[in-house]
Amino acid sequence: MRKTWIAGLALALPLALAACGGSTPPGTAGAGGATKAAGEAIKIGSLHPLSGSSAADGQQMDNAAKLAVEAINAAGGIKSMGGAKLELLSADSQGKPEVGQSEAQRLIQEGAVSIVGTYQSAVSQNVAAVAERNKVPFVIDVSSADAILAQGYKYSFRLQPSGTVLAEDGAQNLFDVSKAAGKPAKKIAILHEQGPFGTAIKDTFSKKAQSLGMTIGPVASYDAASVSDFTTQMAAVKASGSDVLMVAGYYRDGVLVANAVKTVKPGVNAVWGVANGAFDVPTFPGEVGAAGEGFFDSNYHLDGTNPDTQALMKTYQAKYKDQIRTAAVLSYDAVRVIADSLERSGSADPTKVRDAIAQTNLKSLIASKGPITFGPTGENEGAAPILMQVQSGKVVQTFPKEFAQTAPRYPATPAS
Amino acid sequence: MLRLESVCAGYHGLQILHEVDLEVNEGEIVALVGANGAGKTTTLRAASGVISPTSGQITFQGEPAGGLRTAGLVARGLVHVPEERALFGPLTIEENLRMGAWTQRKTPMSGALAEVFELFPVLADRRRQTAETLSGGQQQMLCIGRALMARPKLLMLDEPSTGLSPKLTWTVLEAIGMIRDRGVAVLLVEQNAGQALRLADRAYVMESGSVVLGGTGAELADDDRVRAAYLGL
Amino acid sequence: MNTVTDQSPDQSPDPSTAPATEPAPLPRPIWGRHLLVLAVIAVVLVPLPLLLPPNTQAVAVRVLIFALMAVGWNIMSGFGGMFSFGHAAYFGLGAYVSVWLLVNHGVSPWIGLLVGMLVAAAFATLIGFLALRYRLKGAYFALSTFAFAEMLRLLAINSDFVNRAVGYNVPLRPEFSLAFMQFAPGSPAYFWIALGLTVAAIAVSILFLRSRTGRFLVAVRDDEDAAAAVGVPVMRTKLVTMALSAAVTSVAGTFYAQYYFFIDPDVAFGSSVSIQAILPAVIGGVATIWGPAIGALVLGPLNDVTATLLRNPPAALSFLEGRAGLDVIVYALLLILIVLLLPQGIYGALRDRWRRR
Amino acid sequence: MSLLEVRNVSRSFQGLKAVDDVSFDVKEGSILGIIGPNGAGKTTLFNLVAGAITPQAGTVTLDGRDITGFAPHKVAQAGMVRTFQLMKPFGSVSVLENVAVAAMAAGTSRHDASKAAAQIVERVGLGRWRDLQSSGLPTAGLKRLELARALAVRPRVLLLDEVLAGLTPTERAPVMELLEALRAEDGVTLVFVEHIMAAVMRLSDSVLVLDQGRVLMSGSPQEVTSDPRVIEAYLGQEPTDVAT
Amino acid sequence: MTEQIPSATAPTVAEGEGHTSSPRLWARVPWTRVAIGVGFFVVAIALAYLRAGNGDVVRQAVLTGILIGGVYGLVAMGLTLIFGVLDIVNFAHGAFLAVALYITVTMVSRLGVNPLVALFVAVPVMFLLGAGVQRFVLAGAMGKPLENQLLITLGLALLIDNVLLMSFGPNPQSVKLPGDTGVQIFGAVATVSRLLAFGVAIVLAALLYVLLQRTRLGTAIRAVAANEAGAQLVGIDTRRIYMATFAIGTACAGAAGVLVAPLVTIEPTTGELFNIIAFVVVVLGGMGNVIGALVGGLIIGLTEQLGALYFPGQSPLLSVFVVFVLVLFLRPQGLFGKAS
Repeated sequence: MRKTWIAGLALALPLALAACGGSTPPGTAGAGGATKAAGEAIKIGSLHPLSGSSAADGQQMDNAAKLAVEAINAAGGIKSMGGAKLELLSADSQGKPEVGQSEAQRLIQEGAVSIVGTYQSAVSQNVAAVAERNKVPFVIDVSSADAILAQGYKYSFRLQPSGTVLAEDGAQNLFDVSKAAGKPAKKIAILHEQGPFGTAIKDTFSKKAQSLGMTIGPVASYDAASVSDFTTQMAAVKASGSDVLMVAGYYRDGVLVANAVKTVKPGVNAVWGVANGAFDVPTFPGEVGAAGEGFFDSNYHLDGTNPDTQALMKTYQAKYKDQIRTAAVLSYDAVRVIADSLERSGSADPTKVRDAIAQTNLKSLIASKGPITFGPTGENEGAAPILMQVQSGKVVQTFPKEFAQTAPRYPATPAS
Repeated sequence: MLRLESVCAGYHGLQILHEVDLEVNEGEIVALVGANGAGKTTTLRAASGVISPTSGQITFQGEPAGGLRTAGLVARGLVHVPEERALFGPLTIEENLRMGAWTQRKTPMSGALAEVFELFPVLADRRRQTAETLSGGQQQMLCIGRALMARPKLLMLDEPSTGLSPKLTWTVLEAIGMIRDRGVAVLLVEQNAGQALRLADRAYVMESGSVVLGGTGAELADDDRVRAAYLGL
Repeated sequence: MNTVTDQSPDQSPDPSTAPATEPAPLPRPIWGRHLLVLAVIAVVLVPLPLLLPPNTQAVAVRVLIFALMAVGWNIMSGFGGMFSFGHAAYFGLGAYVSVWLLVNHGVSPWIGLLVGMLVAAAFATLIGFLALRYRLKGAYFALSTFAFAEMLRLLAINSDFVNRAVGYNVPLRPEFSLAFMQFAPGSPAYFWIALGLTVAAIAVSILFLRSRTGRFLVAVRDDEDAAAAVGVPVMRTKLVTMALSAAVTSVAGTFYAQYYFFIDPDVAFGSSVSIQAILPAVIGGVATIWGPAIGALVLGPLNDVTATLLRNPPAALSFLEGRAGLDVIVYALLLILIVLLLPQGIYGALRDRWRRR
Repeated sequence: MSLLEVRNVSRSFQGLKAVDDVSFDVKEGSILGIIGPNGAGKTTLFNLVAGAITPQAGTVTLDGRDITGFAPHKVAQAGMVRTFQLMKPFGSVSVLENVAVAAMAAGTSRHDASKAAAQIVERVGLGRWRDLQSSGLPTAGLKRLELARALAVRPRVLLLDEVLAGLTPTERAPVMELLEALRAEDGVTLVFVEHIMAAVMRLSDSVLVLDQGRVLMSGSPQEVTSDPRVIEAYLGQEPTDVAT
Repeated sequence: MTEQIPSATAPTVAEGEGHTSSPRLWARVPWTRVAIGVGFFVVAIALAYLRAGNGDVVRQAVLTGILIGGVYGLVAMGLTLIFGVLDIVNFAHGAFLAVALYITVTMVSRLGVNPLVALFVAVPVMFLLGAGVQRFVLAGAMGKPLENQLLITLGLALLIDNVLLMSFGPNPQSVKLPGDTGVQIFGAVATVSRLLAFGVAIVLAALLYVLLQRTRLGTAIRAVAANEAGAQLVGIDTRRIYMATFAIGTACAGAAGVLVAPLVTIEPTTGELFNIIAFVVVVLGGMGNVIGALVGGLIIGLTEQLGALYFPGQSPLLSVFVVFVLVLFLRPQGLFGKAS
């Protein structure tokens, strides 16, 4: 039975290695978190999908969090704590809630005084519960579901605007921009992914749009994981005579939308993304070419007019040979928020850090209507989407004025 | 040409053949008769390499054959037609026959095909039909035909009359005679002992995994012990 | 064409279908001893959470959830030989029913657990009846179970009744309570409850195998025609088995929801859940009493081990650091190796060795 | 009235008539032998009678009760059990368990089933193999196991499909004695398909000859074996080939 | 003969013995069934028209459904061959397709060639990869229980996905077909790349058909699928046939990958998109039936698109699974398998 032995060995080996390398000696850290001695690094957990279908964003976010820690350490660490250094503990949620949950638990047990994450709403829901129960602050960089902060959690804070804000502002922006252009939007067709994100955006957007006097045309949902074509939906949009197509979805499906728009030519005045995962991504115009020209996206976005943000973009490009995305800038901001709170609290006790986070007032690298401040539910009150548009093959900020790199072009009948 | 010497074989540690000795010479029909469970099929399976003998010697044309892979034996001219026929049901008659010549890559198969069709004209009429649509007798002919495509020197037939009406059985046995006349030796396991023995040049009687009797077909046909062994009387 | 009925009996069974083992005396069923061993193991494991470093406790609970799912799967697909690729359906029903009752009606998850078992069993009976009525077997049966699980997922995503794709958060209670299965984070109570449920599930599978229906089931699995010919009600036996299997797996779903505080259609009904129910059983040994638990014990930590090891590698392996995907690669390789080298599973291989002595 | 009445059953597969308008009666406590060449439709007939296949025409009546189209397990519960020519053991379990399961299927309690099974296993001569994994049994053992399992159901009618085939003459004798004892002591009615003429001659009260799906003739063993049609169709082409 | 049929076919028909129950690699065109199918779709389209109330939308749905269906068929063809001959449920098929996607991306970005040129690399590379995987991994699982094979192929999929993730990174990539514009067809539009994929799907189906029907190797493949023991008896080395079949099936995934490349966003997990659908298509068309796979693909494509018109609120996948379950129940041998 040689085979049995080989297999046995194959099993035993990683287990043995893990015993030496993987586990943390008990007592190094507890959930309650003793105050750190000066000189010992303060640990911050970064929990993102490093593998799986969202790995592209997840890895960027983790990289940005690392950059933030490096920058803060290079600037002298946490001064109120004797220049204590930060240390980032990276973890992979694999995009799976139960993995995210146990990884969060692990990060906390390894001494993280706060967690940054997680990108997927489902994972964030889980991690928020873990954070709440362990009384460790959780700063959500990206995850839009309203439900996460609707639980009355005290330890969760969110940097990105919530789904409600995104959707309402998306409708408001559409109203303002189309009216200013003299062609007020009348009938909106909606295409949304069927997950919690797309559904919530659709619901809130429709309500707001109707209250602004617009009507809702055909609504179609799709499974973002398996959809492979939108020409039929686009034909329905064309047939309905809608003048705007609102799209709430992710990157891959956003590209398919652009291709379908190009093929079918639905004849709308604008393709209007709301918190769209594709239309404001720098690689999007390159990927779809002329098909994406003129697409709008009303979304939270890094502030390209902010010199600090520009510096970060350069650093990131230099280090990772990749264009930094908004999600990653949010992770960067999240680490800044924690560092700032540590500075103010002068303590690595998670409860104190939490209280300090609640008092945050920090200028964001993201385009927003005010500095980062957290409301009673933990939402970032400064957060607001801005309007981007693909113009001449580039994503540019167009509205509101204070963030505009150039004026919005409306109508922007695509593929004309 | 085929010689089994003290062959022992079985399945999963269960011995079925006990020191079987038998021999088939060029151009003769040898019948193997015996009661159900006597080990006839196992003998064929051992000779055709489907199972490996646990001890003893099998030689084919003077070279050792025991435990060789079936493909090698087929190429050397030893072809086994099992009782369950193992035809390719969804393939046409002609495709079945062509597959029979798998090991005869180098020789053109039109000649062999013509010979088979000459032997079994009914197959020629239905060459484009799938094998599973054939009747039992036709399937048996196809199975023998497929074996002939490999240009065998020795054909081992396991109960070719299984499931056939007496009339058809006779047709098949006649064909076996014709095959022998073309110079192919035949080792025949048959339940219709009377007919088989009359057709055979020589025969062996098996009982409980051993060869208990041997002789010419005619001798054995009249032997009371054969009746006892085969018919259980 | 393929099967011959009038086969002469000296035609031994085809070697490929014949058993791999030579006729060996089978030990008499030792149900009593199995139960005893189970009790001993349960007692030995009780103090475990107090001894384990806190960060491995979550892993221990995950192992138990895995084991619970796999024990359920094993009843139907191992002992019953009906390969299910859709146990997510039962897991998800257990999770959704209990959480729905809790969130919308404040019903204790303990009651939700029982209701979830009933609903899952009823659903299993329904799809079992359909699949068996239309005589689906093997891969077709498996694909039909998969299709039903996927249909539940898609329905949940699009039904307001269960909050669509948003799913449910289990409300955190101000104080912890046994009645609502909620304890302080890191409380050993979670481990103990999971242990209790898993032990109960294994005990149920032992008792089931010992029961009339369980013994009918093995007969039906070995030869359905022969079983029917001696009067075994084949359909009823299979349906009871499927219902029991579904009920056990649904318990895992209920506990999962209470432990992780969140479910959505993908978490509850996703195809990866079905795979998670199969994996431990195959790794540990299909159709064995202990296989699923042993498999879970190996698999539960495996993921964490490869992840930790490769993400924070020891100095010698530091070049591997930061290569996303590598941990999964190692995990996948180990999985393939185990299945290839130990096709009977770990327990199966050990048992065969032991028997041959 | 006959215990088992089969009336005009027919069944064809893909246009081929496997069983064509077959009728026969079996009286309580009698033994009917069925013979016929390979492919005559004997096993199909068994399948039709035992419920494994539904007849396209005709009826099967057991003790006055119409059981046509009953599922196999219902037929068994009604008191008629069949064995399989290609042995079908519950391969993963022991010989004893094979028989115990059958006893339980007949309604015996778990405790009594084991005891009954042990007795039956002894009775059919499988005693020394009772704890072996059944799939490992040799053919002769499997044949007996088929029989033992059927007996455990305590049937009124036993349908035996070539239980003697594959047994050596010395192994056959005790099985034949057992069959006779079953009839004499237990009052079991037997229907059996058999190729071994000696057994047919010795056991049968009457014999049914099938050929190509139809009843060729029926009668006492002597009548049957002396009929030229039977000799032609079944025993061999020329009567001189066979001593009887 | 007569007596053989009953116990072989009777109560345990459905498929029981896996591929021993002679899968149909090609049934003669069942015209009545095709007529019924066409009739069914005419009704379905008429209903869709009533429901959508607009001809353009229905026309677009039908065209898109057919074209997507062609892609599904393309992906499923290799899978059905493997399923039918080796009796392996190959969950790594999508991952193989992803490998071909990356071969295409790499060739286009490094060499600047037309994506179609990648066919000449991807197909042979995937053929060899398939042969290797069969020989060194799957050969050990032949004849093992379904769950073992399932886990091995799932493990393979996981392995391949993550090797791609490691080698090419997670960023989505894309490939463009030069001159890929919309083309008007009966009032609906389709892109050239989609039409091309559809066309090649048909060509590939024809090639596979010819390979299986007219060549010595193809006949041997069908022979092994029909009766492995018989194949051994005529001297065929069945192990090599299994290897060749798996290699051909994987090469088909390679071809599909190249053709699908311009249609999708290429990420390591892209192949998984097609896996489940491909299995549905395989069962629908009948295991081992390449033409069935093509037709099954069309049916699923149309179901998905028309289903979205019937039930706009529900996921199109739901109607696909409903159709799938109905087919499983009513025709478990697939729409083009022979009734048993």
